[in-house]
Amino acid sequence: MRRICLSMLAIMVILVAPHLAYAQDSAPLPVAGLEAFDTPSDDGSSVTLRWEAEGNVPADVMRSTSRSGEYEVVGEAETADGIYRDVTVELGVEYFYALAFMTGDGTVMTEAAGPAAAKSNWFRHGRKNTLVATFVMFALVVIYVTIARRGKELYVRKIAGLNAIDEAVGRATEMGKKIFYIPGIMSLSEIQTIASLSILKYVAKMTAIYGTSIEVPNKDPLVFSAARETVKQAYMEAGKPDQFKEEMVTYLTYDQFAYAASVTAKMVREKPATNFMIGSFFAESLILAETGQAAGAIQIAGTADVTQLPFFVTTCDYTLLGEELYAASAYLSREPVLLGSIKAQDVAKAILMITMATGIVFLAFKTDIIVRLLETR
Amino acid sequence: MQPLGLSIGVWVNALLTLCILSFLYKDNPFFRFAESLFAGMSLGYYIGIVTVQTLQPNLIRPLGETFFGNHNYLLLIPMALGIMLYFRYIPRISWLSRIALAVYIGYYVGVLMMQKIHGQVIPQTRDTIMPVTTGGIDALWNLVVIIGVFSVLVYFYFSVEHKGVVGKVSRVGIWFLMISFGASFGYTIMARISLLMGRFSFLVNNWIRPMFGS
Amino acid sequence: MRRTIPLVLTFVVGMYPIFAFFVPHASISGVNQWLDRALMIVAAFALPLGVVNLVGMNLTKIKQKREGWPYAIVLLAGLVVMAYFGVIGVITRQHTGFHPTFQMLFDNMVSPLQATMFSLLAFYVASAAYRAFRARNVEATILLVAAIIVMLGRIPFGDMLTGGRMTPLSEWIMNRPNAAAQRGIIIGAALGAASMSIRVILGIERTYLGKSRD
Amino acid sequence: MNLKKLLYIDRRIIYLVVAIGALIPIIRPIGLPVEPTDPVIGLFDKLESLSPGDAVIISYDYGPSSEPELNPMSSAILRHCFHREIKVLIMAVFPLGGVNMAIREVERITSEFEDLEYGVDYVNLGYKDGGQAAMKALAVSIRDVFPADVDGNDISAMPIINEIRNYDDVEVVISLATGIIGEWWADLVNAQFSVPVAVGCTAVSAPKYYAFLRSGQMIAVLGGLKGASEYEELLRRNFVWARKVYSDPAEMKLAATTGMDVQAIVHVIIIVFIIFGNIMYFATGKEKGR
Repeated sequence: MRRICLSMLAIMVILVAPHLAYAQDSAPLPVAGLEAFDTPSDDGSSVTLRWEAEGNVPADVMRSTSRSGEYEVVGEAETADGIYRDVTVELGVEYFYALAFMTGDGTVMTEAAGPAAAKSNWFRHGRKNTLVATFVMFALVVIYVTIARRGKELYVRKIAGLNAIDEAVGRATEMGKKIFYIPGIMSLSEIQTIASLSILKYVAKMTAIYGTSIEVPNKDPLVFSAARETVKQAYMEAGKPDQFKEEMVTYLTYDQFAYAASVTAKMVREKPATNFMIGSFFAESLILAETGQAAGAIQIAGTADVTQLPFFVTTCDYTLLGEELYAASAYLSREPVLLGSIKAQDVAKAILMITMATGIVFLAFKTDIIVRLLETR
Repeated sequence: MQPLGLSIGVWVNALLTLCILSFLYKDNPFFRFAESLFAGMSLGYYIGIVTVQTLQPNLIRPLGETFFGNHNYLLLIPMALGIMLYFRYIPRISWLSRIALAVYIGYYVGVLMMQKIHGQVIPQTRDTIMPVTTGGIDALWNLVVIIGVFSVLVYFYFSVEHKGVVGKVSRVGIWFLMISFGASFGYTIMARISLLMGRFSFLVNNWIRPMFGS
Repeated sequence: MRRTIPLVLTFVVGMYPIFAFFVPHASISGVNQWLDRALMIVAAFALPLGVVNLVGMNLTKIKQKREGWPYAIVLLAGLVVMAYFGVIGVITRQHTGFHPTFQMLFDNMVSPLQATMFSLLAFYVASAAYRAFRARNVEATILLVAAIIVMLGRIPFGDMLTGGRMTPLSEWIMNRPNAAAQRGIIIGAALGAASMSIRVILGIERTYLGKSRD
Repeated sequence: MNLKKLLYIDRRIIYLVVAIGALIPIIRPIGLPVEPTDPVIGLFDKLESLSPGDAVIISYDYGPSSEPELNPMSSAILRHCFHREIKVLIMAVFPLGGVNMAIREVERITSEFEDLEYGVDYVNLGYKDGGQAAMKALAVSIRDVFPADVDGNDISAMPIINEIRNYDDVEVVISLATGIIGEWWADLVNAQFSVPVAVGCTAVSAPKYYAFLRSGQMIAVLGGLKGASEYEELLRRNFVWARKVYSDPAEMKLAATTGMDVQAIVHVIIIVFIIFGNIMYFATGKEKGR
């Protein structure tokens, strides 16, 4: 209702333009310096208005395609906002804007601002810092992989959980029991799953060599497909392609808890010697790990999902924490090229720590320049 | 008096709940029945969900409405990629199935990388830059956070042997990790109990009490 | 050729969202949005891969009368019934969404099964806590103490016993040392993921393709 | 020796004690006191700072399995908003049942208010697939993302939608979330469009969210049932209407405060078990347990 009244009033006001000037003289406007411009760094879907406000009153945002043409209401704003984004624009059309207010004397309007046209921009200026970070990360990986390729030895420390893999496979072989490898419950769109597959390959190679039986139950069908390829390839590379069986990699169901129910039931019935739970996990982590523990299996877990780490740490014999999971895939292959990328991660961490330290020192001297450099949008 | 359909629903609901809970005692035929039913029904459920919520609005309906308009024919590309997944069963062209995986993984890897750098690395780094000289006791607590972040990052250092200073700092990192794991565990117990409470209150308030008419 | 095409595709498709992250131009972001939807279709096509495997395994089980074969019948029955009501609406075009039976089966059978399975965690969390929280060494003691403080901070008794000090103390742990460790893990894991992403995009890491590196 | 046996106590005994401890307060509520904490007060203060007519988005990003924790939270927040005459846009991005949660909660709570007008004071926009893509698109235009409301009504005729066009007109986004969705609001919507984000989550996610809270990416975190019961307590302390609502026995069956009784008892049981386990551990000469 208010809108309609205001719009009608506004149109009347435009029709009686001379009075407008009079109104402006008598009552000082609550805004000054209205400007309209293309919203920077967007895809061309909006025009931004900006003004300085005195006090806070509701205003109607008026728009027209010509300075003296007919203005229509496109939205409402509060003057204290100081800014308004008009998203109802057509790409490339030039518009003029004004703000209209109800006062005791009727409706008053600011002088028109513009013309402004929305255009599709080619760069998001707010993301310069992200661009730099991305570039540095790429450069570090490429540089260290190249160094590694040239034959320079790179040191990587031992990761306890990884050394335990051999031991765990050995135990299963001695006991003549199965190994379960659970690659998490997320799809291939999750990077942890990809890391998990490369660890699976290492484990499968070991089981191929020792003739231990392995089972990989899956929740995600794409992972199921990729895991089967991975295990098959591992058996081929170990020189035992004839021992690979399709039943080693199975599909259960797409539901998180139905999957957990099926896997725990398998654990209780088949009593595996070793459980690997490596990848992305959610609430089912403890259901799986606690049942496996009760069933007497050695358990090796690995995830970067911070929320599930406490449960794996308390119920598994070894847990790969966060970044260790990613390092693991590179570490296990012992391929120099992949070790290079671990080194790159370390250098990135060093750069971040130096940035933080510098920022903290700067803050002590009352300069927040580093903090401002790291603002993201 | 409740409508009959509703009370059958409550009975089925309650009995299935008990079947699953019986697993706590030990594996038994009731659990096995419920678990098998669950596996089957849940997969059937997702077949329905994927058909109605993904394929119908994103593929079937657009193609049905207009093939050339709106560039809908482009949807044949993801469809072809999806079908390629099945080529692995045909040895001569099985390598084509990798194309679908390559596209799928490639895209998400790119998306996630930007989210991690832009949404996690940079903001979390920025927020670790906190004043340690002003703000009274808060300055001290800020220092605790800073020490925690640094020592955990040092713990994750792979290319340096954890001996000497590095070893000591990374030990502090482990302590911080342990505090965090213990605290998160303790904090989470609450969530787990809530779930059990939801089930128990259903059994008591919606099943047993109505049975005795209270 | 068989090796190069997937790798080139991963590179091109992987670099695109990175590029689009910085370029807001409509021509660029449009393609990105299209890819988002297209890949959902690819993922949807993968579901039958799993279904076929599950059905096959269970049919074999029934045919060979292996241990527990009657449960395989339960599983398949659940699957068929649920899937039937899930897709019937789309096939007959009678319903825009789901068949009402589909929703009813979900509410009274699948949903309680999910919730009960989830609620088992209340018991597991208790038994895991009993077993794991022992003061074996420094690290385990820190874990134990942090857990108990936070647990006490979550319930009224903690404050009753300590004159209201438990809640602030547990908030402090959550907010300072815990947040610090979590931040360390988040930053480390994000860097690990980013480096893994780059390895995949550049074709250095390709286990997921089943093919080894050359 | 027998002590050793006690150390490896049968899990089923623990299960039984936990079950009994959880059942008793459900049959007979006790009513233990609750003290609100800062992460929860953050949201309360934010909503208190708004003027009537300001708008918030409440996104239902959870499914049936998280109902016991998140429903009481949703009830308390909705009541607070409606009493303060804050406009509420309701939506869901969680594919598995988020929209059902929203429908049920909104129906239940709005029925307590007589003069609420649908389409003016609140609107249920329903579910939108594509999670993050949808969240991003809301920055441009809510109307384009949700052309129709949850019942398929055209929303362009609704006054609320004409006033609230996109994130610019929203004072705070409240996500009641399970899993990763709460993080998306912070990572994506707060990071890219600087809208304040408050998250009500299951207690599992809360520890992780403290990092977001500290960094200001979230203005408030309500963790699980405790967060909900603290919010109920804040309402009770500040408003007469809340004292009435949260003393009605039918309502109390659903309220988080009752749930806190169960929580308290089971927590004590677990703590007693841990202490007992440690005493046995030292009494048996630090038997090496795996």
